Amino acid sequence: MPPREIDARRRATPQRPKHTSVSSYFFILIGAVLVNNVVFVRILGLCPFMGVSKKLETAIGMGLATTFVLTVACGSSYLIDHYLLTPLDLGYLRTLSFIVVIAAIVQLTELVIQKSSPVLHQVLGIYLPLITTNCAVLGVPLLNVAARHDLIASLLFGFGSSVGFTLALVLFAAMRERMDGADVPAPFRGTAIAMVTAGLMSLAFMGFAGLDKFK
Amino acid sequence: MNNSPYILAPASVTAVMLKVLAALLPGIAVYVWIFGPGLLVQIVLATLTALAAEAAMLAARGRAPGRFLADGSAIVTAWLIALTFPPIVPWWITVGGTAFAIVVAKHLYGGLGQNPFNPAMAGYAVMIVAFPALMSQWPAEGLTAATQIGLIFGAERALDAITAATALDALRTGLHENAATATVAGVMGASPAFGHIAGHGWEWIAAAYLAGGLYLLQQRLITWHIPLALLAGLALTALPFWLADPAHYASPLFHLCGGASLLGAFFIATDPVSGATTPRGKLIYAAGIGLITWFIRTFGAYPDGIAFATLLMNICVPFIDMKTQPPVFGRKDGR
Amino acid sequence: MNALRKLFGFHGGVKPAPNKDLSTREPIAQIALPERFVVPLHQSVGGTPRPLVAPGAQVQKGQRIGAADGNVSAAVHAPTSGTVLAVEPRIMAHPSGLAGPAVVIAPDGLDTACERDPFLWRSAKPDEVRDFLRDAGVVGLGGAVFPSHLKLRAGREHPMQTLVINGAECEPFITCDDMLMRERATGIVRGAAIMGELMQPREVLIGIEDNKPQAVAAMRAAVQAAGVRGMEVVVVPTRYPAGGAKQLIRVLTGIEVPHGTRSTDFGVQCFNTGTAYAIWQALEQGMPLISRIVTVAGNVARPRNFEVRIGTPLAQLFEAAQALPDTERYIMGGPMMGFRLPDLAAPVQKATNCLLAGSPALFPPPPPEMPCIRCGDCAKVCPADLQPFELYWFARAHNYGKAQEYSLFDCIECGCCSYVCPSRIPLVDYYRYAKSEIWARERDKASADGARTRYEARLARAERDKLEKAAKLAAKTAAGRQKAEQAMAGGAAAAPGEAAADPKKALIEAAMERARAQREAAQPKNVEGLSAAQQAEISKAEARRELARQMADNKEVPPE
Amino acid sequence: MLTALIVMAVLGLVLGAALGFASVKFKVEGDPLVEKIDAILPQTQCGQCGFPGCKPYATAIAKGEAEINQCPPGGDEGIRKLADLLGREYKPLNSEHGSEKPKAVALIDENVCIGCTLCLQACPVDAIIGAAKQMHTVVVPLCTGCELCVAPCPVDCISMEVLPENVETWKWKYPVFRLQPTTERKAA
Repeated sequence: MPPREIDARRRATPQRPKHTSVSSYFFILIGAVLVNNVVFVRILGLCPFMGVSKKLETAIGMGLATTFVLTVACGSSYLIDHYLLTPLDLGYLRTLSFIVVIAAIVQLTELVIQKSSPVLHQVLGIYLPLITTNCAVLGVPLLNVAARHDLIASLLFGFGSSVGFTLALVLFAAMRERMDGADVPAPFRGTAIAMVTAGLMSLAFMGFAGLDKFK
Repeated sequence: MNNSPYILAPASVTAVMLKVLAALLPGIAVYVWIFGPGLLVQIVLATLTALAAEAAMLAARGRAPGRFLADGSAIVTAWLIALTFPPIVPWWITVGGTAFAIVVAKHLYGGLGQNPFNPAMAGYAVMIVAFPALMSQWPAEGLTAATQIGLIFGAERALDAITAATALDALRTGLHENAATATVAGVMGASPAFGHIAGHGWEWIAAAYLAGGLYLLQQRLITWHIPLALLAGLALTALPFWLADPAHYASPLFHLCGGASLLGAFFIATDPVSGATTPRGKLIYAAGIGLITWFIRTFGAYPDGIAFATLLMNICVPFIDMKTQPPVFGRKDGR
Repeated sequence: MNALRKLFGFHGGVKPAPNKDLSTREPIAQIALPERFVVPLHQSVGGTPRPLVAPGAQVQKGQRIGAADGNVSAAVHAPTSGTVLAVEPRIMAHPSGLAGPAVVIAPDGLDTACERDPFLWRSAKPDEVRDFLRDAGVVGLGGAVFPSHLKLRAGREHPMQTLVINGAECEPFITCDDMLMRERATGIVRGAAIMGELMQPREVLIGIEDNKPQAVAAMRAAVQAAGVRGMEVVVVPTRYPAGGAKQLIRVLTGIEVPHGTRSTDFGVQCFNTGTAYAIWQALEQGMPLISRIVTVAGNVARPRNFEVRIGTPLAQLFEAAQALPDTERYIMGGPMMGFRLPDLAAPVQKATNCLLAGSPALFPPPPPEMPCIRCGDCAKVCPADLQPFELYWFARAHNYGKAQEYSLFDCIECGCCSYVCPSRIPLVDYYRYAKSEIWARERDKASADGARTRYEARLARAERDKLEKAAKLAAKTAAGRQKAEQAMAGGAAAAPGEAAADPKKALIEAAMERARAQREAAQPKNVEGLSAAQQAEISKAEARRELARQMADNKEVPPE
Repeated sequence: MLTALIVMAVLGLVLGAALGFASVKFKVEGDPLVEKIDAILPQTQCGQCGFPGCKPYATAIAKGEAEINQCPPGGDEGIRKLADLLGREYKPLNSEHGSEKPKAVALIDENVCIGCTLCLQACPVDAIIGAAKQMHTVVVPLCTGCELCVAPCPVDCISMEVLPENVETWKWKYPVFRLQPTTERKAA
């Protein structure tokens, strides 16, 4: 597709942030945490969700790391998108540049964690660099752009989504710690029953369907 | 040969479950008296399915089915399913929901005592997500027994004269459809689904559940924490909204008597296996159910929020329990 | 006075049928001397006493036969006069059924006591009193058998407020303290008064459950007669386990003593009535602890209390109480916390407060275990405010770390949780199992830490040795090279490595040669005029040496 | 196109500089993980794992050069603990390195010992006492049961004896009277 056509289309739908009030900030935040939970409703970020939820301690560490990365990623991606890509008509670079920014933030986080908590670093293992490819971390900034959030809304949405992610991870880890003692039938032990549980959790979150205010 | 203690107080799981079933009887009686015998058919269907599913799962795992079938826990699940499903829902929905509850929500986790989710509510949630229309039709006033049973076993439905929505559902739909003009009073006045306080007849069913719940309290099978916190959570959330805007928000009393509030407070949320167990944990857990129930009822798309709220709080239970452990002997003042 | 006293409650507890009437109908009986006494050496918390007698020795009643091993231990005494037959491991009254060190004594029937000098404890220093009690073998007779002398010490920071004498005796069937209080109240009160003088508390409270009115009356009379200021008999409500030391302290004073701390840190100390009596006997009469009151009840024709010498075989007590023919198990302790006796040959110990004969009718076997439904009944009755079902959940899954997080070691194994569990889960068994697994792990951990330290020390030593050797060698070779260079200046210069290696090899060769010569030269000396026995000994040693030599020669095939 | 290139280049440069700075600032020295792994290992120093001691094995695990299932004395439980600590998947013990045995201690047959000191030198934890030409003996509480002294003995006088249970080391058994058959996994 020639770039000129894309440009034309972009101009047709101006990328101006829509007006947001304080109460709608609140709805964005709560909506991102619960109603549109990034894991259970948007089904994003399942890889670390399944991988790092065996122990509560690890889950909290992973949640905090993701919260940091995602919030910073949302802020910086908004800045890049709003002040660099949109004025220069480089919308097609969005995914690419977001990934670069996220990768850099993840690297930074990894260095800090390695210094401050080597055990957490070891335990998070492969999942820490994988935050880069965590679809939630790319998905949420892109959703931000699609929803035309302003800076504060973007940050709140990113923060809310990652709090939702952390919440899901922590609650799931607590469940798995207890389920560790359950007399689960042999074929379902381990990841299988964890998947079933995640499915039932998702089912529970479907109860929020129709809470349009929080979209 | 066992070790000490060598003497045991008389108690058994079966006795516990039988008492719960007995406590449900007044609610069932009033329900049948108001809505007709459809419920009884559903209870039979659900009970048979539950027992069959339980026996099949136990056999598949190589366990002696007799002892576990006798414990009665599957029957409690079945009765709760029958009571939360609409009484004229087609038979295969009841059977499917019960089977899901027993097989997936209970036995995949190892059976009695190990399920993190309330099986009955998991069965309800699956069915209402899959068949929202069928799961929202309640028998209209004066529906004969024959019609009800006919509907259960596959007769033509979707006649407004035969089916109706529950009060909760009618209220929400009414308010949503004419968002600009409708008021609670207006909607309630216009629909036959409403009675004195909430849904027609529901206040009597609620009273019967309350009686059963008080029996459970008296038998010390449940503690006051969960029922009280759940009802308080629901009422106290509803109160400020109702005070601020009584035209668009239903009263706390409406919420308490409507839907499955009392059934949930005394029989569903109090399920010890999937519920919180510490005193403080029980308060948090139940208040959470009340709060979420109000949100789902007021803003959500489903007729009642108890099931989803229970499941959502079930998710939180292990974490709540972990963080609300009461202080042990000698450590009360944080020593 | 009593009506004014404010009593406190403790969380939980149960009310099983007391079953105490049958064994209190008759007074305490003496039991005949058995044919053999088996006196266990290890009878108290702490180290196993060292035996002081050898087989063949004559002992007198009350003679010390085992000396306390360190301060956390208590001595053991001969229960009667007679001959020591053996000092060897014998089967013990312990759930494991394993043997422990014991002194076996054949009584001579005379029962002559060794000389006893009354101990002038009033003029003695506190430390001397404590040493005397340790050597008199006085330990807690309530069941924990903690050496009493260690408990007679006020807390460092807190002055003593309350001395509690525990006459609650909450477990069903057990009446030994009850009968002791009824019949020997004066001794108990005097013992309590002695402890009061030693510890100087503000008050001495004797706690007795309200289902023992006769004991209460007897004790009140004795207290009045003794006229001790600040001493009072307090009636407490009957509820198991009100007789647990911490529970009774809580009921009487409102203080909760956490696990892992000493009650003296809170200004409270607690002794069993039997211990108070033993202290009185030891200090005023010079009589060491050689007997105690034991309740024999349950499935027996004549349940009653006996005064029994320590070391009496348990079978004799059941005979005396006439155990019924359908008895299928014998239990030491009460029905809530006791354990099944592996063998009736085991002796009475200082901890033996009650013996129960059990029949299927009296103690029916539990119905099959069902899964836990988390009903929380166990948490409601737990006197330690634990969440027993959580402990069970983790113990069952072998998750010991989590079990400890949920305060497994605060569990007092009172059995209330198992008593009420509707799923009939042997909860206490899971806690016992988890605790002993954790202890085993802690032992392993301690030994691993020790091994690590020694290994690291060894590595450091090896490193140091290597450096020293290298330095020495360097000095030597330097000197040697100098010499060699001086001696054969201009000669073919050997590689320094070879030069260093060769003398070493030669040295080893020479040493081995010397050793061989020595071995061959080793001639037996002093072989003139030996007895046949000595000759046999020598040839035996020779044979051993020969065997060793042969094995040394065959070492080409190292055993794998 | 040019702007795109410039934008990406600038982005890359800025982020690269930030990362470079961070990697200097947060440089990690040493590896505290080794200590944690070493604390789990049983300290028998037996070398069955293929490393010359527990510490070297711990170092190798931390570096990812060794599997966690090479330590027979640590047994199944040790592997689970390592798996837990490191967030790795549990694996059964690698039989190449040996099998889990009940804890045993070395016992020197004092009639046969010739006092050669070879076992003294072999013992990694100084649990054998003796001197040249003097009879040697094993200090039982200190012996880790590594068996390293067995092979060097020229007269084959060292045997491994399983320690009998006594009242102190006796353990309550897992409650066995469950009627339902379970596939309970062993010691987690």
